[in-house]
Amino acid sequence: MNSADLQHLAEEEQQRQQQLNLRLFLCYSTPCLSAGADLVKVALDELIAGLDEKQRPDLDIVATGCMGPCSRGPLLRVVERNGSEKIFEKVTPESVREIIGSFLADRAPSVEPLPADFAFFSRQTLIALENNGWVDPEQIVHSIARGAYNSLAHVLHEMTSEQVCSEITRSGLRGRGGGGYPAGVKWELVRKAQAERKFVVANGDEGDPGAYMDRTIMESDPHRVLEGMAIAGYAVGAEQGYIYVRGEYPLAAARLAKAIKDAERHGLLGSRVLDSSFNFRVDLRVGAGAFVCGEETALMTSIMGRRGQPVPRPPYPAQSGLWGLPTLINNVETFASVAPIMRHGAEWFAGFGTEKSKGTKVFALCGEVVNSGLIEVQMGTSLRDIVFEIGGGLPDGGTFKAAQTGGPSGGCIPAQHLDTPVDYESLQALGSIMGSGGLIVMNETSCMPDVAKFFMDFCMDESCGKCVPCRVGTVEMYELLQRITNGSAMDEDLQTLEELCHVVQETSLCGLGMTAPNPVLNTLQYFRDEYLAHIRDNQCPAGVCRLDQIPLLKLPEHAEQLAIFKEEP
Amino acid sequence: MTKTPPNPPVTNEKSPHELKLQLLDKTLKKSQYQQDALIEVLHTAQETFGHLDEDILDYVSIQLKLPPSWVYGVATFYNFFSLEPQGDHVCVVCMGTACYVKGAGDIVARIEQEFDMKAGTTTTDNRLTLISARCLGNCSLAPMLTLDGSVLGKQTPDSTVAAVKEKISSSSVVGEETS
Amino acid sequence: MSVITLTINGELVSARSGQNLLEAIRDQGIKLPTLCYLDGLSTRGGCRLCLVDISGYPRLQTACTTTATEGMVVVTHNEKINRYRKMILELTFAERNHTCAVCVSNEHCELQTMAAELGMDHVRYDYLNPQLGIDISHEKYGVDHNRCILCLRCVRVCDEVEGAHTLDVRHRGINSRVITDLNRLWGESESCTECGKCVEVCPTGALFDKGMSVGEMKKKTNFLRRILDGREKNQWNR
Amino acid sequence: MNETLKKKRLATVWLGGCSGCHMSLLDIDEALIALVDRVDLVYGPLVDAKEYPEDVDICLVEGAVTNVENLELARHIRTNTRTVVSFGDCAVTGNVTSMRNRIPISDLLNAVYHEASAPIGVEALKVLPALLKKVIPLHQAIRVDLFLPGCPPGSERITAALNALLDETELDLQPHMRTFG
Repeated sequence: MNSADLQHLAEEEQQRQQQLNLRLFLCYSTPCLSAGADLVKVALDELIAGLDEKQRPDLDIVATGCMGPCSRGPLLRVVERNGSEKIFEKVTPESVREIIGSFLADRAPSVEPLPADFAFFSRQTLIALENNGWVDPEQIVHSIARGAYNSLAHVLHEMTSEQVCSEITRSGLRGRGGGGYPAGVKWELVRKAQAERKFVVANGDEGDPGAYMDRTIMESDPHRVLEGMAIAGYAVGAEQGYIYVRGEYPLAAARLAKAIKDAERHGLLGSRVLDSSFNFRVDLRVGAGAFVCGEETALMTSIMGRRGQPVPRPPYPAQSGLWGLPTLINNVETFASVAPIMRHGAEWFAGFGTEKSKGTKVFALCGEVVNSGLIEVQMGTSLRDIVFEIGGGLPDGGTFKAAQTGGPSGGCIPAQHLDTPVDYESLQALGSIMGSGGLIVMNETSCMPDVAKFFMDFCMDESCGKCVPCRVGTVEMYELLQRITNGSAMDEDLQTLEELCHVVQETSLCGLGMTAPNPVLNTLQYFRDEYLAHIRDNQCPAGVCRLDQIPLLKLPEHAEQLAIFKEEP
Repeated sequence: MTKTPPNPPVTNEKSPHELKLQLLDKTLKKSQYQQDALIEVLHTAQETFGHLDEDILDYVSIQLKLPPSWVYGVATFYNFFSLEPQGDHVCVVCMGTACYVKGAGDIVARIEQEFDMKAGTTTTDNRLTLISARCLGNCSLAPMLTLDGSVLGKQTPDSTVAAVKEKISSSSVVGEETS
Repeated sequence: MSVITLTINGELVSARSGQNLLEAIRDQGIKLPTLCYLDGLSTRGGCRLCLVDISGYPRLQTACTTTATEGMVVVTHNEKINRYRKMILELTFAERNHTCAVCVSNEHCELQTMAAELGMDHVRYDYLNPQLGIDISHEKYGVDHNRCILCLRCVRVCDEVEGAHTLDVRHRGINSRVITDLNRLWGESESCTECGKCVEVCPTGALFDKGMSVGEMKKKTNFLRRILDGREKNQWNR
Repeated sequence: MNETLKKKRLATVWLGGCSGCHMSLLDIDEALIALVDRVDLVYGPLVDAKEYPEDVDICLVEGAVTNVENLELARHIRTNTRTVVSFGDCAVTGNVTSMRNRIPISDLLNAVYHEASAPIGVEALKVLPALLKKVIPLHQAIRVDLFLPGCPPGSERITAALNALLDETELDLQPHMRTFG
């Protein structure tokens, strides 16, 4: 396939779609499926089978990836020939019959669609997610009709690798995996590196609990990621790419595997991509359950089939990555932003966001919030807008206590900072991080020391064990948090905990250990009173902790609590 | 200790074990016996055999020409690989942040109490394996879990215990009929 | 061989180009602590004791994994680094059961010496007291996991020098353990060549010759540099 | 008599340990004579006093904290002593005494009181103070001012430490004088 063929295929499919009377997009992602989207699909299929010969070909049902407001699933989008579009929430087999019936009969449905100005949608800016909910991820032609691989074709035939790198640099795109390292700088480094072979790696090992942006992108629009990787391959001079998917995401892996095969079959990946001299193969690697593999050096050891342990940096992967060769490694979401940048230009992308954080960011908004789901907003949107406008506030009259960002490497942002613009620098200044994009809203029933303990338990379990501060330090920090939350802590324990946090932060080998203390330090910063209430007053203000243990020094007065061998005479 | 693979089959009849080994061999061949395919091969082995016992690990180590301790080290580094057989039913409770703040801990505690077991183990009657997982990426369904692979969202301790009990009783009826 | 100059603790010194920073520092007669680094084995950066401050780097770096470069400005000791080293050592002691008084390597142990040298005279953290076994199934050697600090010198020497790769590590994090073959008893190992290099490079009493009583187990690591020079630099002409 | 020449009040305490550290204290030979000139030994296994007195200048604590009695005494020592010294490895690290931490308490007591060659039986348990779940070093129970490791600490360490404490100078032990074991 060459560029003209690609163009032709896209136009053909676009025309076919425009001919249709009714196009039905049913969200077929995991949350909607578990809410009954499969039953809706059965009902839809039955309904259509029952239609007469004339009406049937005018209809199209597309099982799409995620549409966003997962808590309102199953979601159904209906697009009429005149382009008007309605989205229905919580559809059931019964309601879907009514909805479709009304459209076919050209009358107003008795089921109300979501309002056209629904803040959840209107406040978003879709770039990485622009195709989600519009394509069947298993039909490459759907993606092609929406412009997939067009940017690749343009890049291969019109641009030099140098130009591509400079475009990325000028766009201001930064790593979406959490670190926020300028993507252009990385690309440029790998491009300039002298080596016989180079690699491109997409990091889809999304391990932060409470984050599912990458899963959704890979499941809903896999070609977007592959195209981004191929453009990167061309830009840095790599002919081999790896996409590393978390083992917990079998559906994402399956869809990517199919997408790779389809793209190869269409000559969009493999040798002589789009009739150019550029070859690019992508291999899928499936993780096996280790959070640390989200760290880039650990991910690469895992790709090589070894224990996923990180290695000290420098040298950085751009100099010495897979098999010691220069390797470009970016997050899945970063790659998903590449094709639009190439299509619309760096200036267009840089027009979104703030001065230092350009473009948009995808968040998984969940926890105690009315509209939970996947959102994409401009960098710099305030936390208040995200939680109260897009998220619709807290359910059941709950009060906002904190928003957790950055998973086990991040922190809890309290109510007084709700107006903070969400970008890399601002969140860091608050002692949290952007992270991969998990955003969990907590109400007054969440206990902050308990939340810190939850994350420490996570880090302790996921520590690879290579370096001492992380391997042992996380366990010791967990023990101290355990004491605080069970009532046996003393004042000095808090000091020991803080000191330990700093040593683990500053001396650990990789990002996991360096950031493991963040949830503790950050909650100590904003919710110190809550820690003190546990220690000094034996009180858990949120009512979560049992506090039924006795501090060591008070034991002589409570000797009966001690385990001593008792035997009935 | 017996060594796998066994001798080439003398009859055309292949034992289930041999058939499974054939599946494994297919993956090995597909990966061209590259050592960096170890994790992929272990994935296939686990899917095929249910768990990774010593014979399988030894076989993989011989086929990929890797030291046995290397293979064992990799197999135990990753959570996905299980060296012990799992129970008839597997309940994986998500302990991601969203699920945790919405009470996943209570669900785990309740199952542990109800079935007298600890997370990460299998009941003595081998009916149920309970696993507490890191985020399964379905946070909008919090608290969520999977029971024999199917997703259950917005659970409570009661609803989960009921679902698990139903699974166990429905399969034991079948078991009694066939035995 | 080209020579580079760098500044260590305020003094202008020279080092070989491409030299490992830890070696370059030691060449100046400075005592830089480490437990996992051993000349002749690959570097690991796991014990974190050789952390130094290098100008221009945002964080402390392990000297053992850093290459000395022209113009580098390095500080090997200051109040913060000393304090962190002590704390890391405290964590190392808290992790397993290091009962020096009854250890085969008492008075000949690198960990014990290191604690004294760094002035680590007590451990503030909870001793984790894990339940760990001793494997004395091997005819000549034994392994006591209570004393293991997971420096993995044994694993590296077995793989890189002896070429047997009998040893590796199972599980991860705090549950990591050194294993032989498929987690079998050492005495049943099919790949072990019984060369004993692992015992000699072990910095503590975790690996020992059988029959040794308290304080009798002395290790010697000089063999390593000699056989490696013989091998790599062809110093031993045959 | 002026303040500096006034004898210091010294106590020694034996918690969960083997008394080897006390033996080592007696082993400082002729230094003992000089010591007697400078201190009053007010409490410990080497003297008769029944109650730990008030206003103690220096207390050498041997042994780890293993039971409620130890813990209570440790608290009492801290309140009534200016300088508390963790004396020997058991006090400093838990050492051999803490090796029981890896064994469930019930198994342990069973082995000692029932399955031993001359079983004492359950009666003995009634007079036994309640055991802590884990044996801990002294500084995890109370604040400690000086650590003197060694199993037992050698006579030169003890002499150096006592001299520094009596002269009220900084104790600067050479590395070989502060090893564990």
